[in-house]
Amino acid sequence: MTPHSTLFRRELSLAWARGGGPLLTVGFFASVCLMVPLSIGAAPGRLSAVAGGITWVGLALASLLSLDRLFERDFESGALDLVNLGPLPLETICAVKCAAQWLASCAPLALAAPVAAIGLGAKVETAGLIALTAAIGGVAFAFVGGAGAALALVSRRGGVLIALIVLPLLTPPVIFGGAAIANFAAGLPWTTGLILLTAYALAAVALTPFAMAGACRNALS
Amino acid sequence: MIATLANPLKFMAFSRWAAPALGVVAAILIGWGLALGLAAPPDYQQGETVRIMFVHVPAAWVSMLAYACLGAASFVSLVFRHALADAAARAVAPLGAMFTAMALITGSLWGRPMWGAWWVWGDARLVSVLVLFLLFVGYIALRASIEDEVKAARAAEILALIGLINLPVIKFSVNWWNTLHQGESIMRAGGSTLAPVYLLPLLLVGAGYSAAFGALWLARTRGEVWRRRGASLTLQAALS
Amino acid sequence: MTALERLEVAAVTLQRGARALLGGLSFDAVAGEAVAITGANGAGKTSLLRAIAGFTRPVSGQIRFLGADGELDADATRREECHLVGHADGLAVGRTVREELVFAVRWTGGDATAAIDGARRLGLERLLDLPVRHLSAGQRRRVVLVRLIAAPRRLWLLDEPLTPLDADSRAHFGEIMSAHLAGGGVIVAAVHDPLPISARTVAISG
Amino acid sequence: MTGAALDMGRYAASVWPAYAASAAGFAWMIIDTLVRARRARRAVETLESDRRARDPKT
Repeated sequence: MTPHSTLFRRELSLAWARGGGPLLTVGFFASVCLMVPLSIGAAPGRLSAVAGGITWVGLALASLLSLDRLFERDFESGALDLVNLGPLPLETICAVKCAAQWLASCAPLALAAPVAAIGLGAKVETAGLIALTAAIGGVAFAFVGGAGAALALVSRRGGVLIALIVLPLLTPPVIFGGAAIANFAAGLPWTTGLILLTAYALAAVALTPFAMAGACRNALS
Repeated sequence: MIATLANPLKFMAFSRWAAPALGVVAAILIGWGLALGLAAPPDYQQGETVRIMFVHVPAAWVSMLAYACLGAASFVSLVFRHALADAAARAVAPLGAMFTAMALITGSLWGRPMWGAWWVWGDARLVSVLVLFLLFVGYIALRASIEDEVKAARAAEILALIGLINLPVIKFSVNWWNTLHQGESIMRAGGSTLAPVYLLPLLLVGAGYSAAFGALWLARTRGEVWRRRGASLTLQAALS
Repeated sequence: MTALERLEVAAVTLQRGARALLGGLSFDAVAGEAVAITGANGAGKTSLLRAIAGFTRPVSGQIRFLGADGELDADATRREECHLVGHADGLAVGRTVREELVFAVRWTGGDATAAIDGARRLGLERLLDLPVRHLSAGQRRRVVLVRLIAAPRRLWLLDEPLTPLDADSRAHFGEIMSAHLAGGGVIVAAVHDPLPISARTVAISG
Repeated sequence: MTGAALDMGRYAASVWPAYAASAAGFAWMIIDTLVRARRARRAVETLESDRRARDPKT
């Protein structure tokens, strides 16, 4: 039982909050996708053209939803102090927290995304790619979102402030993911988008823990 | 650290004359450049609207410069814990936001007659300036939402550095995205295919904008130094 | 990891917002000794404990950890030899006492069985499967104190540890503290009312 | 020559607003910066003179 798995298990059980967790984010995601046809009309041609894009916007918003609990809960309760005096450096702790955040909310979203996209008129054969891009994009959302959550920790304002800080930084994955799906649906070369998306996600995993640790130290001092 | 601001005598002495001097240089350059620009013949394709380029391109260029300065000042303040660098970072954000706003407004005005649309999604530079504007707004919002100055400075610096690292990736992704949708819109004239008669005024106004940015940044940093000096004096008076 | 023999606080000044705290405080705490930090509220008692735990960086002065043969690495010592018991108990209200206790003890070097034994010693075994939110402040504090005895670490940093405890819990905790000192442990506690054990007092002014 | 330049024709609707917006942007930056700096400087001067009045030796 390495310290990583001890911490990961705790983060997961907190994020899932007795099984409520994924229902919350997936439910929010479904309602975002529901709003679109209701608001812009259900003409098949119009909807299917934007189905992939809407799914991605829904993904980004839904994964931001549970972010302000990522650090705030432990900071308020004093658990961040305890965790900081343990075997793992703060950078690793932040990375484990974001990984748990990914598994708890982004992974279920990656499964729900194709269902929503097809519901909005996307071609059925894009389902696989939508799930894959959603899973990889979710990594970027979880880690960059985690950095936003850690930075907003000091301000006690969470939610909107995190979204405002994080969404401009998420332009690249949204572009890459959306383009990969759109190109795939149109029969154009789509692998570049996927490769760039994966590159961004890996860079996020490698770099954001340092920013998160810095932000946490700032909040703890 | 913030309150006991190492008295930046050198900086205050230097900026006392450097800020107005840069201001004068900026006024001359911009005035001269615009005079040349307005006197140039209208563009065969865009007609008179090409003159908007003289205020749009420099504003977009300076907003990029402003974010680079924000990133550099934040890095110096974060790594070397230099209070003056933090004052400079805090001072540059509103200027950067205003220059990006000017670039966005003039950009959409430039696109209006050509595309008949108030916002030109086909122009990659305009879209990245919009993202840059949101980065500035995020920085200012984060800093404004934290009471403790020391913690606000540290958090804002980290955000500025994340933004700085992300900026080239954002610019690349927007340009790449633009080439994807190339089919729908032809690339607007500008940059390399610029008629030489427009190049000189553009460079002059560009230099003028940069000088103006320098002058404003120095002046605003001085204001920030005075504000912090005042804050620590009021605190000492209250505590003693 | 050579064991911690001495904690040295040398001319430390901290900064909270624009105010300077502790004004160059110096004191030592050697193995087997308890130091009680007294002072008005806001004088910086909590900040001092957090500085020793490595959360706040002193504006001036030094905090050193010394072993038998010279200075130890501060970060490693804090990660392996230091318990910090603050006002906040660090417990997630949604989880059960058992889950939180086992996590905290395992995280700071103990194991699950030691955690459960400790809970039994402090009379918490009936509460183990209750969610933390149902516990009283005194019971929560006892859960935190289990971490001290179940995960042996030499340096205890306690921030007003006795406040939420009732009379006999205080006495019981007094015995635990003296056992810790007898075993060569060090205690630095920020207190208002005196500790139930003999301790050297260091007063700090605002 | 300059007379012709100022006759913008139907494009005037977007050239002058662009210049006006830029001028407004500069105006706000200049005024806000100078006002802020002057107010802060004056505050420091009054505070320092108060302090000198309270204990002249420092």
